[in-house]
Formats: sequence, structure tokens, C-alpha cells
Amino acid sequence: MLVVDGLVKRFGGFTAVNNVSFKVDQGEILGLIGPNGSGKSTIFNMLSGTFPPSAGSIRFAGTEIAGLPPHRIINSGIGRTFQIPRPFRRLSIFENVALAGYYGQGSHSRSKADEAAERALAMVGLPTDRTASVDGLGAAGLKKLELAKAIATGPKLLLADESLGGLDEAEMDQAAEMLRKIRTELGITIIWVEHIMGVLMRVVDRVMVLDHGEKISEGLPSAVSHDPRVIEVYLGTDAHATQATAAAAAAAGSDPARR
Amino acid sequence: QEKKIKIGVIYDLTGPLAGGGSELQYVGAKIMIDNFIKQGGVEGYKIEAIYADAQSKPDVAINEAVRLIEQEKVNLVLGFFSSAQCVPVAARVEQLKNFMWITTCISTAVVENKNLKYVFRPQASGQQFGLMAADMIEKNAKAKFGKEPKDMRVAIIHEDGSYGVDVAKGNEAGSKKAGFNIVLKEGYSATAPDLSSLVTKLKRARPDVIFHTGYNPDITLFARQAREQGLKFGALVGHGAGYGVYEKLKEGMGSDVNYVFNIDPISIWLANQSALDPKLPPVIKMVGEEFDKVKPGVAIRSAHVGMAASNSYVFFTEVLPRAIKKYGGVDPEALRKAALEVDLPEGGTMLGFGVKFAGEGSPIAGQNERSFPVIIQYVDDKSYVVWPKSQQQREPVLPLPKTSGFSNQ
Amino acid sequence: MLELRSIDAGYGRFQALFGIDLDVKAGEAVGVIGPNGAGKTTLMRVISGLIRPTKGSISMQGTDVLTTPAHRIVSLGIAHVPENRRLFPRLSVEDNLRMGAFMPEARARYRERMDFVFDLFPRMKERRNQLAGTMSGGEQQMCAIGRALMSDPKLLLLDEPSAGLAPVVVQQVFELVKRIRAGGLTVLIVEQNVQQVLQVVDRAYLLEAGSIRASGASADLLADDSIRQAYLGV
Amino acid sequence: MMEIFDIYLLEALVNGILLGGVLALLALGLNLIFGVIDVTWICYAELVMIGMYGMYYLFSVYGLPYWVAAPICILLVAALGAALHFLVIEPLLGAPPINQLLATGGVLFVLQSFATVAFGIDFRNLGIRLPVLALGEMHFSYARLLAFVAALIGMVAVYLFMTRTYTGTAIRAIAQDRQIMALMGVDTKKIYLVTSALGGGLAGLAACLLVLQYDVHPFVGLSFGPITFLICVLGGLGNFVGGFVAAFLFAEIISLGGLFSDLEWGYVLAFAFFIVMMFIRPAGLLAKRS
Amino acid sequence: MNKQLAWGVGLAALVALPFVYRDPYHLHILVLILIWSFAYTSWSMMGRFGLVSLGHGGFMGVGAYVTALLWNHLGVSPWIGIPAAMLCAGVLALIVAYPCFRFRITGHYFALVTLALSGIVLQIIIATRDYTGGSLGYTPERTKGSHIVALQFDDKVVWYLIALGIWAGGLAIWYWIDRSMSRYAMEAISEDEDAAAAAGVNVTAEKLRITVLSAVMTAMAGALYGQYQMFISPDTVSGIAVSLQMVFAAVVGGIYVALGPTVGAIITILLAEVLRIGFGTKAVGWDNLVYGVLLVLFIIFLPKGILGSLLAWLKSPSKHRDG
Ligand SMILES: Nc1ncnc2c1ncn2[C@@H]1O[C@H](COP(=O)(O)OP(=O)(O)OP(=O)(O)O)[C@@H](O)[C@H]1O
Ligand SMILES: Nc1ncnc2c1ncn2[C@@H]1O[C@H](COP(=O)(O)OP(=O)(O)OP(=O)(O)O)[C@@H](O)[C@H]1O
Ligand SMILES: [Mg+2]
Ligand SMILES: [Mg+2]
Repeated sequence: MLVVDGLVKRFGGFTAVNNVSFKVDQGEILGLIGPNGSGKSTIFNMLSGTFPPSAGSIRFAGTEIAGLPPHRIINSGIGRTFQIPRPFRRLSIFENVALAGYYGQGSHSRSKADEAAERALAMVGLPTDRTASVDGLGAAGLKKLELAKAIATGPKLLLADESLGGLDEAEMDQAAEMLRKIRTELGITIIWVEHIMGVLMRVVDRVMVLDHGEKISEGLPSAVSHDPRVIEVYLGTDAHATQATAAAAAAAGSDPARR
Repeated sequence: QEKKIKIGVIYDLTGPLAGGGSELQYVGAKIMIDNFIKQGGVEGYKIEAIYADAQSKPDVAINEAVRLIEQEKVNLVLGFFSSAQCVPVAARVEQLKNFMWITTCISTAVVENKNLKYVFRPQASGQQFGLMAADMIEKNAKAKFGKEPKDMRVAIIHEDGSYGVDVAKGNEAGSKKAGFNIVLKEGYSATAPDLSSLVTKLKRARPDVIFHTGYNPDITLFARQAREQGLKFGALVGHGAGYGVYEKLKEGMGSDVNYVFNIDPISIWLANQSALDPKLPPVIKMVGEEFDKVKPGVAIRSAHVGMAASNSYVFFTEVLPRAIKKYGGVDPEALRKAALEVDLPEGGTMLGFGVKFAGEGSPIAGQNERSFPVIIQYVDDKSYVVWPKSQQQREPVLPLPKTSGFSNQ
Repeated sequence: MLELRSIDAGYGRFQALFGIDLDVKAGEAVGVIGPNGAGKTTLMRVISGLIRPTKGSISMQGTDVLTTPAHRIVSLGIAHVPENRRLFPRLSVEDNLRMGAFMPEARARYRERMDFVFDLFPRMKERRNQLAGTMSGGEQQMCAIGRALMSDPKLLLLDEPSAGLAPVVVQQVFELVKRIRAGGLTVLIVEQNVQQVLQVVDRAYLLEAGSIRASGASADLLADDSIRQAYLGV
Repeated sequence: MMEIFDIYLLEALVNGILLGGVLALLALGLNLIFGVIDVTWICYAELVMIGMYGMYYLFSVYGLPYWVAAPICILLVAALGAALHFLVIEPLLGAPPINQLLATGGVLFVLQSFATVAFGIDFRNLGIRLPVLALGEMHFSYARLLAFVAALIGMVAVYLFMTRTYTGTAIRAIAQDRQIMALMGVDTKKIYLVTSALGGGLAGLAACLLVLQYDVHPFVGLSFGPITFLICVLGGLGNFVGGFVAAFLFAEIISLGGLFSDLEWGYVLAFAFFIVMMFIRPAGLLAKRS
Repeated sequence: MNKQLAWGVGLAALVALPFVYRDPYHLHILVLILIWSFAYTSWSMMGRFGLVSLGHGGFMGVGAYVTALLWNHLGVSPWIGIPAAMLCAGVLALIVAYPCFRFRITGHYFALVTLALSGIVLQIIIATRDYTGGSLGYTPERTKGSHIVALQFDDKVVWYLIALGIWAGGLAIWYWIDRSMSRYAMEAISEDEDAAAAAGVNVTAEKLRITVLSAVMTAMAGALYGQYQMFISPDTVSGIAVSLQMVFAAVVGGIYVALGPTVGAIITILLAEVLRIGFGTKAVGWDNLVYGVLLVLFIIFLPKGILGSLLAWLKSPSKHRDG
């Protein structure tokens, strides 16, 4: 459903993303990993229209979306979360999500927006009353809110940037579970950026690895976690690699939802 | 019940116009009003004055006028320095059928084609100022400059407010009539931080005479930059406002102020007293003494003070008594009828001119048809009336003698 | 080295910490773990003087921290790497590091410290002129730790230093914590990554809802079943 | 048409540069306050006005020599800047920026009316008349040359101070994250004090030089206030070199615009230029493009 | 329900007022307060969302001058002239605001671009004095007596009712926006444009809509002011001073609550009048000094504005701890 070809982003003289091409299939969860500063968030920013690519094409559901303004892209069915949560503090939790429901779907209907908000909030497990304030949310709550906002825009493709950062282990499991549910229940395709391998590898179908803005590896989690380059630049040599491999293996063996 | 006339007096005591001359006008009017209060009023009517500060803002002037008329129930409003205030206030006064006695605002636009019934201005108009300036140069061109009028190069520069624009119109009309070669005509904002390109243009245009209308900071800024950039010319003719306040002019221009011309209603202290109505000289003396009490140590008493004092005096001696005696009161209608009947010959006011208002039907209804300004020249810290001939105290010094820094000789 | 006695603290009318007692001895590495919103960050802020407790006492090497003005607390040898990095986004990396050495005591050794930080994070040397705000999350975290180290502290407070970092870097950070300790620095570290942090620290406190629920040597905590279940997801 | 390219054009060009010096001098302190620590002093030009009155009183009334009066005046305005900070800005540091803008707008009002009440409405002037530099047909004012040189030296000094010293770096940092400055061992109050005093001092410096060229009256600030703000933004907030260049551009537009057309259209042109530049280079003239 | 009743009663009382109390000067002040309240409310439409415009003096000037110029030169009735003027202001707002929003010019930058705009409008009015009367000001030509086509009435009561209606209309628009999704969008935009865009909001379009609405309403206020005062001048309806005056009054009253700008208008206008009359010419300049000091104090101690702070105080559970 998403075909990216030769994507490039330069900041001044610095190339943050260099000629990256990939595909995402309907209904899959693609893990996007790579060292800090390798260009993951930058790719998200281009996919969601936050800024235009310097070169390359992005085709989503058959139409070219590279360089479109963000609201058009969101309306066409791409939703995103931010790495560092960016809630609207002057709006209530419900209003935050209803806003996304109203504008994100391009339908501009009040009742549909409220409906979407209620569904999204229930999905992530946040209160659905209209007045609860954002200020009461902790780190985990804010991450959930980010997700709820993204879901409420009614995306076909969800870009999730580090949904687990700052969560404790139990919460991470919950979040991972949630992503899976979003995929299965709402049929939303997901690209997921994450540094916590133990969780990521368990959930994703496929992994793509970036380094210095270039794609260095792509494939099944079990394969990627054995890739020596990936281990060198990203996983490190010890526990993580093993943990990742273990997670990938465990998932492959136990999860019936996987083909 | 006690008989009383309530007068609302409005000038700018704060804001940029205050220092431009409005405050001096206020002093002059107040001296005269206090004088009549001290005398116990006029024809059995006690006088009560309510003063207001228009803060150099037209909307404040409107509000104050409305308040004085509707709230304080004054019988008339008197004063006003800026034409930008006179125009709307006059319209309001007409609408409210009150009475307005303008001592200053000189813009022709205040009365022209307005068909004002209740508004009177004993003062000369801005265009008269401009015409007078051109007249003096025309008559002296051959003798002093050795040129035909058509060879005279004149430049007209002015602040772009109501005042400067109006006077400049007069300058232009007069120059055209005289056949001068107008080499430059340009307006600028009185708050402009820089006039150097204007000076450069003047240098390029090489005028014999510069007609300048400005307030104060811009006049000194112009003079300073003209000197610094080496502008030379044969005469500088100013038109009141800032040019009327010699003290400040001297402070800003230093010795360059020598031989500068200024057009204003004559300073009452310069008026040829022998040609005035004999009851006026003692009044002039009184105003001078009172003024010295308010502002001690001033070298040349400002013409502004006398202007407001004289114009107020006309109201108290000509309009008010007639209204009370002949028309039975101080209501606007009585005041209006009385004002229309004022008929003073030349020499009938401290400013030398007479008073006769244009009546209904005239395109300048409410304007004193007998008023005229005079041209004075500052020479060695003194001022002399040099134009028109009838008032002349000495011949104008034209063109600038070599001793002046601006001299193009 | 650092002693907290019955500290109460909060934000306005909201109380976040209740009677906290905590000790850190010189040369030790101590961890603080606990669920979101437990008050871990608040605890760190209290120690570095960003917020003042409503009750209790804190002393650093015998000096009363609470009577020291906030900006002098760094001079006592306490450096705080705040949650979410909090860099100066429109200053260059180098200027950010300079700010870390603002105290007169630290300025003298500026070059030396700078080299130390650049050795630790070669990426920072590469990006020294980039504006901090335009760097990736991980780069920013490095810069924040580097900035704290510039003041040559005795006690380093780390608030979730591994958040958002790539696994290699997380390992590096924990390596670094070990190295810093080896260099004689005392470390107090708040982490969500319980598994790993317990491998680096000697002791840890478990904070829940503003109170200390448990404390002990890392090995003991790792062995504790209830803790394993609640925080290790095992 | 050719006749326009004469010696007078050159003179206007140079005069534009000299006016640029005056504007650059004014923009210097404002750039520090507004551009760097992100605090709005709408009343900046009014501080200059008070400084000019200070010079008038010290020089003309108390008879101090100019070179003695000037430093005193600078200190005076510096103190005023610090006071402005502690009385008005400090309580508003946490409030929305618009409140700061308005509070200092109120101070503008207060200073104008204070000057009216305290110094009267008269126009004052030192009466110092500096010599003139004449090069053939062209004449230039020493007062402006002086301002130009002061602006240049001031710009370089402030630039070095901001980039080379710890205090300078802290000043640049403080607007970005005030709360954690304490973690760096920075006393934020002191930094604000230093910056405000410095900004005030620069306003004082401008006052000392402007008073040689302009009459002082309570409303003299109106001539300079808005234009100074525009220059800071045009140059890029906090960018001292940019501010310097912007001042000259603005001055040239006013000067040449005034030469080629009416003086009053010169300003329309300058304002329009500002708006257009904002669209072309929103981050300032010298900003690197992304 | 109760609230609506209170509103109804309040409005009825306001409508009835001039028939009971007819002191002309006080009515004059009331009309001014209503017209300015409407202008300040218009400004706050965008000001409350962090779009600080210093260009509204320009829009007001366009509203007043276009209406008057059309009437005097072409004889176009203000009934057509006012909509035309509003259109002009809207187009002007569009021309300036579109690139601003497109190029992400926000905060200080936006404020100063708009400041330049009001400077330009002012200068143009002055420079084209042959048509606009320049700084002398401009007077719509009078017709005799009350003339509906000319929108000129001698009776202050008529003006009072017109101003009241417009003012109430302004509030209605405020409430309409307040309850629409646009408010959510604008709140979101004012906090974080990228995040708002990621929620699907067309940031540029939303900002433009509110800006144009605000400009158009302000132009209407300018036109009404001109029709009522029968005099406009660059100083009273245009330029930077007028822009600042709007921002001042609105913020002093409170820009986040509907009646805040109205309270701001009441306070600033009354305060200025009372102080000026109180000090009179006995202590020249003191009224402005006191006025300025009071404004500064209001802003420092009531950062949410007078009404905003009052409401917050009434709502806060412990009434004695106001922040
Ligand atoms: N600035 C603040 N104002 C008001 N309440 C706050 C503030 N900061 C934190 N809190 C509240 O104080 C409590 C403790 O917060 P704290 O940040 O110390 O938790 P934490 O343990 O660090 O959590 P996390 O793991 O999410 O970082 C929370 O309930 C939080 O909502
Ligand atoms: N606006 C910008 N200007 C200059 N450089 C930028 C800008 N935005 C990002 N970069 C650089 O681009 C590179 C890629 O950044 P990006 O945020 O995409 O990394 P990331 O893969 O998301 O890293 P992390 O996992 O740490 O979040 C980084 O080196 C960053 O410094
Ligand atoms: Mg990222
Ligand atoms: Mg925390």
C-alpha cells in the first residue's frame, strides 16, 4: 500500500536520509530500527508531510503524496504519533482526540468525530469523559493519547514513533499488545520505530534497519537480528542481540496471527 | 438667579503639539479670560472657564468638546490649536448648535465650503500665510535678488500634517501667480528621523528661496542637517508654529537663526501701537506683564501668546457684550448674531487687522475676512515686521548676507 | 555523601513525595526504580534544588543543601541530567557543553573536560557546531550527559538516561556509568530499564506513589519475586 | 534620467550609511533584549529618550563636560534598564509573551507622560554644534560619523561578548530554558540583571550620541521605536551582524527612496520591503537557508 | 437555562437603557464603548489563539476610509460601502497573512509584520491626502437630518441601538466559534503547529479563516466609528497607536473570555475619561501617567485580564489563593 522510492532528505549540507526505498504491505507491521540519528523520525516526517523530501517519491494507495501538505496526507489515510508526546494542553483529553477525529478524516462532522474519539480512547484505555484534563496524564498516559489521536484520524497506515520510550516493562507489554490489537481489530497497517528490541521483535512482521540515513538491512526479525552489520551498528554484541533473537524466535513460534 | 457665561477652553497641554505652540496659546487665552474674570465679568454676566487638554489627539478633542457642551453645559467652546481637531469639533458644534470661537487652527479646510453657522475664526487662514510669503518675495525679486520673478527658484517644503499642507498650498498658489520657478515641493512627516535626502534634493535644486512650514523638532532637524550638508540659499521663510518660538529656534539653530523670516499674525508686542485703537496698548502691556509672570526670562515674547489673547479679547469686547445687550443673553443664537455684527476696522485688534466675518452663503462662512498675517525677520535676537508694507518696521534683509552660514552669496 | 531525611515535596497543593529517606555513599552507584508518576523525577529535582521540599533535610558531604541557593548546588559537586534532556535547542553543541562548565571552578578546567566528553562521545565532536535542537533524540541525550560531566561533579544524577536510545548506546550509557564509577564518581540513577540498571548499581530504592516501598542490594532486589513480577515483566 | 546619477546621489548614499549607523546603534541594545533573551521592551526608544534628557540636564543644566556627562548618562539608563526588568519583566517571565509586550507598552506610556510632567513639553537641545566634514560638494556630519563608529565598535564588542564569554553564552541560553539554568550553576536573576543593564546601557550610549543630532522632547521615541524593532527582526533576532546590515539597508531605502520620490513614500517603501523580506527570508537577512 | 435567562434579561436591560436614561454625553461614551468593544472583541478572535496582530489599526483604517471615500467620491451608500470596505480589509488580510502562515511566520515575527502593515496603511492615508484628507482627517458628507441610506443619524439613541446590536453580534460570533471545532483547531495550532497538522488540521487555512474574520469585523468597527463620529483621521482609526490601543484594552480585560474585551473597553475608556476629567488642567500629564501605571499594574497582577482573573478567582475552590 505504501511504496517509497529513492527518498532523500538534506538539511543544509547534511544528508539525513539517503536514497531509501521500501514497500509496506496492507496489514503488516513493519519495524523501523536504527541507531540514533539514523533518519527514522526524518522518514516519518516526510511520510506525514511535516516537511517535504529533497528527492524521491512516496506513493500511498496508488497516489503520489510526496510534498503534499500534512493535512492532505493525514486525510488520505496516514496517521502518526510523535516521539516526544505533543498533547494540546489547553484542550481536554477528549477534545484532543475529537479534534483529530474531526479534521483527520476530512469528513468534518461533529458526531462522527465524537464517535471516533470515543472508540479511539476506549481502544487505548483512556477515560472517555469529556472534561478529563491532559495535565493528569503521566508518561504512559501521554503515549496512549498520542496513539488515540493518531487512530482517531482514521488511518489506513499508522506511523508510530517510539511508543514505548519512558514506559516500564508492564506498560510496554500493554502497549505492544495495543499495537497488535490496532492491527487486527481495525485492520491498520503500522510502521513502528522503537529501540526496545525485546518488545519490538515480538510484534513486527518485518524489520528495516537504517544507518546514517541508508537502508542497511531488511527482512524477518529473526534474520535481521542475526545480521552482523545490524549487530555491530545497532544491537551491540551482547544481551540485546540475544534478547532480540529470542523475542523474534518466540514470536515466530507462538503467534498464530502470523502467517 | 446669577447670570453667568460658561466657556469651555480646549488646547493641547500634552503631546507633541503642546510644545509646538499650543501651550503658549493656552497661556494667552487664559491671561485674557482671567483678566475679564477679575474685572467681574461682562455686562453683569459672571465668567466661568473650564479648561481641557486635548492631548494632541483629535478624538480626545472631540470627546472633550462633547463633554463640555453636553455635560458641563458650556455656552461656547473657545481655543483649538490643531486644524485636525478643529474640523471634527466644528462639525460637532454645528450639529449640537453650540458656539465655537477658534483662536488658532489656521487650515483653510476648517471653514472652506463647510457652511458653518456657529463657528467663527478671527484668525488668518493658512493659505493667506502662504500667499503672503510669495508676495514678499515677488515684490523684492528685482530689487534684492536682481532677478525677474520668473527666474526666481523657489522650493516649498512642509510637514505633511494639515497645517503644513495647507500653508504649502498657499505657497504654491502664490508662487504660480508670481510666476516663480518652483524647483521642489515636498512634504515629510514631522516625526521623520532623517531629512538628509530632502536636504540633498534641495542642494540639487539650488533654490533662491525656501518656503518651509513645520512644527518644532523637524525645523531644528532640518536646519541642523541643512547646515551639516552645506545647503546654501538666499532666504528661508518659515510659517508660524515652530518658527514662531524664537527661543527654541535659537537653541536649535544657533547663529543660523539670524535673518530667518517668520509669517504669523503679528506679535502684539511688535504691532505699530500708534496705528491701533488707543484702548489696546494698555491691554497689550497687561498681557506682556502677565506672560512674564508665567514664563520669566524669555527674550522674544512668543507671538502665540498674543494671538490667543487678542482673539479672545475680541470675543469678550465685541461679541459677548453685544449678545447680552442686543440679543438678550449668551445662548448660541445670540452669540452667533452678535459675532456676525462685529465690524472692526484695520487697527481694531491687537494683531493689527480688523474683524468682519463672512456670513452665511459665503464659501468661507465664519472666517474673518479682514485678518492678515505679517512677515517678521529675526535680526540679532530681535524681530522686526518687514511685510506687508503697511506694517513695515524695517526693510527685509534679502538675500542672506555673507555672514550667514546658509548664504549662497 | 548524600543524605535525605524525611523529605516531603510536591507541586502547589499536590504532594508528590512523602517522607523520603535516602542515602548515597561516596563511590556508590544507587538506582531508583518505580512506576510512572511515582515521584522519581521529583526526587531528583529536590536534590538538585530545582524544587524545594516542604519538609525534611538534605545534606551533601555535610553541607546543608536546602540552605544553598539553587545555582550554587552544582558547586557542591551535584550534576543533574534532567529528564527529557532539556538542552538549549538554539545553542550549538559546543555552547551547550560550555554552559555545563559555567561555574568559575569548572571554567578553569574547560579544555580538559571538553576533551573528556569528546572522547566519551565522538559524535559530539563531529557535531560540535550543530544546533542542539536539530539533533536526533539519542544525540541529544549524549549531549545532555556530556553537559553534566563538564562541571566535573562528584555526584551525578541521571534521570532516565537510556530513554529513547538505541540498544548499542544504551549499553554504552550503562558502560559509561560503570566507567564513571570506576573513576570515583558517585551516581544516582533513575531508570525504567530495571533489568539493566540493576546490573550497574550496587543498591536500589523502589519508589511507589511517592514513598519508598523497598530498598536493598541489587542482587536481592533482582531475586525478589514480587519485584520481578511487577517491574521486570517476568 | 542620467542627471540623477550625480554627486548628490553619492551624497545620499553616504548619508544613508550614516543614518544606518544611527539606526544600528539603536538596534544594538534592543537586539540584545528582544532578540537574545526574548524579552520585549516596547519602550526601548523611550529609554533612549530618558537618556537624552539625562544628557540635557547633566550637560546644559548642571554644566558637566560632555565626556563626563556621557558615562554618567549611560550608567543612569543602565540602572533604568535593570529597574525596568525587576519591576515589570520579572513578574511576567512566566506569563504569555503578549503580556510582556503590553506591560512595557504601558511603561512607554508612563515614561512619555513622566517626561511631560517632569521635564515639560518644551523641546530641548544641547546646543553643541560639531564641525562638518566637507569633500567638495558633499558634506557629512561628524555627529553621525561618531554614531556610526560607536555602532560599529559596539556591535563588534557585543558580538564578542556574546560568543566568547560564559556570561554571553548564558545570556543566549536563558531564553531557551530558564528553569534548568540553575543546574548549570547560573544565577538567572544575575544574568537578567546583567543583560538588562547592558541593554539599558546601550540605550544610554545611543542617547548620548543621538542628543547631538536631535532635539529631545517626550515624544522623540516615536520617531525611532517601530523602525528599530523592524530592523532587529529584519536582521534576524539576536543576530548582531544581521541587525547591523539591516539598519543600513533600511536607511538606504529611506534615503534613496526619499531622493527618487517623495520622502513620505520612502517609509511606505521601507515597510513594504520589510514585509516582503519577511516572506523571502523569515529568519533574517543573514540566516542560513535550510 | 438560567444562564440564558440572565443573558436575555441583561440584553433587554441594555436595550431599554436609552429610553430611561438619556444623558447625551454618557450615551456618547456608551456608544464609543460599544463600538470599541466590538473592535477589541474582533481583535481577540485571533489574539486569544496567540496570533498577536499589531496590524488591526490598518484594518480599522481600511474599514473607515473605504466606506467614507466611496460615499463622498462615488456616492455609494454605506450599506454597500461597509461590506465593500470589509471585503477590502479581508483581501488585505489575506494578502499579508497568507505568506505569513505559509512561511511559518509566527510569534514576534508575525506581530512585527502586521505592525509594518499598519504603518503602511497609515502612511498611505497620509500620502494620498488629495483623496483622503491626509492627517487633517476626513468627514463623510452630511445629508440633512437622519438619513437611513447615508447611515447618518443625529439621534444618539439610534446609534446606541446600532452599536449595541453590532456588539451583541460580535459576541454571538465569539460564542459560535467557541463551540465550533475551529476553536479546538486554533487552540491546537497555537500550541504546536506540527502536531495540529498531524491531527489533520489545515493549519494555514484555519489561521487564515480566523484572521480574515477578525480583520473583516475590525473593518466594520472602523466603518461604524467613522459613521458615528462623522470624522475619521489617521490618528483615530489607523496606525500603530490604534493597533496598540486594541491589544491593550483587550488584554487588560481578558482575551480568553467572551466579555473580556468588552470589560477592557469599559475600563480603559472610562479610566481615561475619569482620569482626564479628574486631573483636568490642574495637573497636566498626570492622567496619562496614572493611566499608564494602572495598566502596567493590571497586566502584572492580573495576567489573565481583569475579567479572566476574576472568573478564575470565582471558580477556584480556595478563593484566597489566586495565582
Ligand atoms: N510540574 C508539575 N506540576 C504538577 N504536577 C507534577 C509536575 N511534575 C510532576 N507532577 C506530578 O508529580 C507526580 C510525580 O511525578 P514525577 O515526574 O516525579 O514521576 P516519575 O516517577 O519521574 O514518573 P515518570 O516515570 O513518568 O518519569 C506525578 O503524579 C506527576 O503528575
Ligand atoms: N531540522 C534539522 N536540521 C538539521 N539536521 C537535522 C534536522 N532534523 C534532523 N536532523 C539530523 O538528521 C539526522 C536524523 O535525525 P532523526 O531524528 O531522523 O533520527 P532518528 O533516527 O529518529 O534518531 P532517534 O532514534 O535518536 O530518534 C540526525 O543526525 C539529526 O541531527
Ligand atoms: Mg527519532
Ligand atoms: Mg520521571
